[in-house]
Amino acid sequence: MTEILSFHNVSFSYTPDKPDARKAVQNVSFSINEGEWIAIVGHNGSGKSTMVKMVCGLLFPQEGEIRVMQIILNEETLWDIRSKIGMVFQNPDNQFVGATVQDDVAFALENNGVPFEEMVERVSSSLKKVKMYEFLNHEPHHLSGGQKQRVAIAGALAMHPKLLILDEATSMLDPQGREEVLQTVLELRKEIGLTVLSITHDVEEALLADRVIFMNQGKKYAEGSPEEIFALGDKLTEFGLELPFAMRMTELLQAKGVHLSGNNLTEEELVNDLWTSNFSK
Amino acid sequence: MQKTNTLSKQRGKTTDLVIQAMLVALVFISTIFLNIKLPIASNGGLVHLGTAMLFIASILFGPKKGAIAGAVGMGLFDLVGGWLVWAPITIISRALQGYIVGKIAWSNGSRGDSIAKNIIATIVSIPVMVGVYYIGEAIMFSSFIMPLASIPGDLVQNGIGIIIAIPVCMVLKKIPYFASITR
Amino acid sequence: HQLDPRSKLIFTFIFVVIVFLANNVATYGLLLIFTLFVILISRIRLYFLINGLKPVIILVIFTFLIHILFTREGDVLLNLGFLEVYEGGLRQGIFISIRFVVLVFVTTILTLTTSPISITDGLEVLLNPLKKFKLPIHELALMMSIALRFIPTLMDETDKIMKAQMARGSDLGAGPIKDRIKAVVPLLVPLFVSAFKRAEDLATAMEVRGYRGGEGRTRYRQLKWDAKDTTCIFALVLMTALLVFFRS
Amino acid sequence: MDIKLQQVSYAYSAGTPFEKYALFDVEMEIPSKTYHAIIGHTGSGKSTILQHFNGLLKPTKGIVHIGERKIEAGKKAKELKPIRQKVGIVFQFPEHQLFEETVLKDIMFGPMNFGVSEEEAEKRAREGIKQVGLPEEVLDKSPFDLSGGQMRRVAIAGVLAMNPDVIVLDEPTAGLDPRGQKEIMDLFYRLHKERELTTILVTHSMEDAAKYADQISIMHEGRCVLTGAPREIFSDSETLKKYRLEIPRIVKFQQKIEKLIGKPLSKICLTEEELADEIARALKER
Repeated sequence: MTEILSFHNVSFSYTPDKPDARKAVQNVSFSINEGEWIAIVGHNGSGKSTMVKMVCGLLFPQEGEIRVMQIILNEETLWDIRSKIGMVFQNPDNQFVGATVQDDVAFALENNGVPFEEMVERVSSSLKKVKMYEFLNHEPHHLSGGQKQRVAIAGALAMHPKLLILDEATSMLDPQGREEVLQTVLELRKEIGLTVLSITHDVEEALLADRVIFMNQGKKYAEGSPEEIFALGDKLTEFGLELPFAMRMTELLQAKGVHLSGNNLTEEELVNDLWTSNFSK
Repeated sequence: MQKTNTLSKQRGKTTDLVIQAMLVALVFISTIFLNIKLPIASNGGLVHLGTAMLFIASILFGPKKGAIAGAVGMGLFDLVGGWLVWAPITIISRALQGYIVGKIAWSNGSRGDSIAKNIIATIVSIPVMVGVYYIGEAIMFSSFIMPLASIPGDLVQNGIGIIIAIPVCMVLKKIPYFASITR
Repeated sequence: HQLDPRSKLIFTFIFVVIVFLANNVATYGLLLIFTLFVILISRIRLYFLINGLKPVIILVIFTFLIHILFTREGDVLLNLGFLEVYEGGLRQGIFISIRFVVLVFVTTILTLTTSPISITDGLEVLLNPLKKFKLPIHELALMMSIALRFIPTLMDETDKIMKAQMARGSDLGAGPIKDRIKAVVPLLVPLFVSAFKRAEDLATAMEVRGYRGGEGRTRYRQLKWDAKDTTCIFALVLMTALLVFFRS
Repeated sequence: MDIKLQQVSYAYSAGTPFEKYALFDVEMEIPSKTYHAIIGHTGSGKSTILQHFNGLLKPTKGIVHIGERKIEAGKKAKELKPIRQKVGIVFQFPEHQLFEETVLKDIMFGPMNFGVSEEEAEKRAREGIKQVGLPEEVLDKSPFDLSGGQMRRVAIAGVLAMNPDVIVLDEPTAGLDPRGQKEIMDLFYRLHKERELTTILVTHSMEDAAKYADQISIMHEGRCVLTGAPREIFSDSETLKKYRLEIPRIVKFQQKIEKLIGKPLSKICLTEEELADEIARALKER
């Protein structure tokens, strides 16, 4: 397995001259291998956005190091690393650079000096991958939020990235837009085995990941499969996160005296649990 | 302590470029979209807020950004609004105006934070703006009388511009975010 | 219509200059014919051109009258006692009006057939040689295209803020002037704040997507110069020659 | 204050060649002190309708009744200020409307525009800030020094300080994290109960509509296609699908359970609590 990204004891503080103040990110280590989907969850101020800023070199860690594809991230390697990372930000409006959909998808290619013929090819193929090809000449203000985010994903794909980062990319969308974007990411993973790092406070999005990193107050509080993380239950709610719907229902039902065997992350599991615990006797 | 220089040189340049783009867009929008109706008859009584926005841009961001915001923003308005013939005049006159306002408001170490300087800056720029328009229109119409007609409208617009720009700048300057970004 | 924006820009620019060469009946006649020809091949419906003329029509009439009233050359054509119309004045009035209408027509054609973004593209390529003098042409063009891209977004934003403040009782469009001017601060301040939040986000996004100035960049938007463009410029050169020849 | 829309149509750029209708013959009745949700897809006309509730837009056809007053198409609207004071709107991302130097001044802006004295406005601001769950200290801060969530609360306080009878909410939780969303929705529900505020929630969240509203109207392509109590509306998932809307997750789950048990539960459940109760009861009855 190839390692795509790793943090090694990374710390960062916005006020480095005050050693007593809480650091935004404190001694965090983790790694992502090729093909994985990792979700970082945590409420606002838990340090997750600072971590993203460090991955794309907008901030540099004060302690520890970050490696992208085993290369240490520093000012010399920065631009090379950026060309291998695709990023989708929170606000769909504020990351659209081009005048039309195709111009926007080409932006990163232009920056990296890709020749014209290859650009045309890559723009159309990545737009097809996110099913936005027919919008080639549309202007951004005629697109919905979900469509804009898909264009942003296409812009990232055009660079053939090793890693796609979704920085709260669905938090400003309506339910339909959120669905569109998550579906697109799921399909891309199936198709091209994309490695994904998603930063989110949406539990349902976190459930899609292979592994979840739970941040609290700048520290990594826990890391594990979604099952393991959501098994923490009340600890999560205490830190401002929600439990998945099925888990909430399970708890409520158990409180009303319904027999259920355990933690159910998805509705299917809960329905099955209800069946096996109550009907199949 | 040292590695926190997040604002690399390129980062600064990119931010500058985007801010300049926003200023152009803001001047354009204020010209085409924001109007105040006055009960006096000049110009049909409609006064656009483009000049006010130009003043604000120049006071907050200095001569260079102010000049480009004014020239490009209003030049674009001429282009879109069917006044393309005026575009060259507009570009010259507004660039000069933005530059003068920014230069004076940012003279001797102040960066648009002296209200007195800001007011002087805007007032001084008016004759220049009016003058360039006069000369330009005089050439266009081959007449020295004709362009006189637009002077009252220009004066009202600049006057309203000052009345609006000065307080808006005062408020914006107090917002910590702007106090830091314009430094 | 399908011309390269560069040739359209060059064309319009030269045209605006040579319009001022005309100074007699022959040359103004030439100009008129040439303009009609341009209108014909541009295939723009006359309706749009007339529409483009609407805002300036009063100016044209006004100019015409001023010249009639104040130019005192040649024979007196009409004497109404208090007002004398000279032949020179009438001619001058007609000429200037023609010049003006022709200018408006040709520039309107440019605006109608070319989007601001292609004009930016054209300008960027045309002005590219100026890079030698350290003029940041690429940056200017990118800046323009970002400005154009954000105009609709900021327009919506303006509308929203305006409505929100109206709902809080401050109205740009009603009440005494003092109140209207006062209502501008609650509009412009949030607009600025929002525009700059966007600028910050966008700069971040651009940087993460590998933007580091114009150096080493390739262009996705390509311009194509073909025979039509050459013909068009050639026609204009011919026109210029004719004008110089016939002017008195 | 009752609000009633009678045959309301609205066209953008009315009277020009670009005329485009966004609303068609909308009928809606929102009785005083009720909680009414308007649901619809993006572009269904829900944000256009919202602006009719306090005269920000004037109907192209039809009549809008707001309490005793009415805004009628074709007639010049009288003084709109009294209407705007009585109907407060919390727009989407309301934090974008903040502009004053201090939080206090910003909250006082609304009431003072409506002629409330300075002392009274300040009193309301101090009450309001507590009501939205912020400490009184923030009143002296610049609104731009606060976090996004706090800014939103300040903006809400600014609308509440106008002492409206009706409050219109446009996607009030957009962009907040789950805890923030719940807090804001609970806040408005509390206000609805305590101050007896007529509340109009414009949203695309079926969940919120199910949880809080007494009445729901469904908008689709500029028309109000369905109005009813949540239990009625959500009992018919086929019709909703036609309008490209989904029934709330909780109702969907109930359907799964009903299939499992083999018979319907006694009612359509709108909260998780309710559903758990019903399931427990159904299982005991077996």
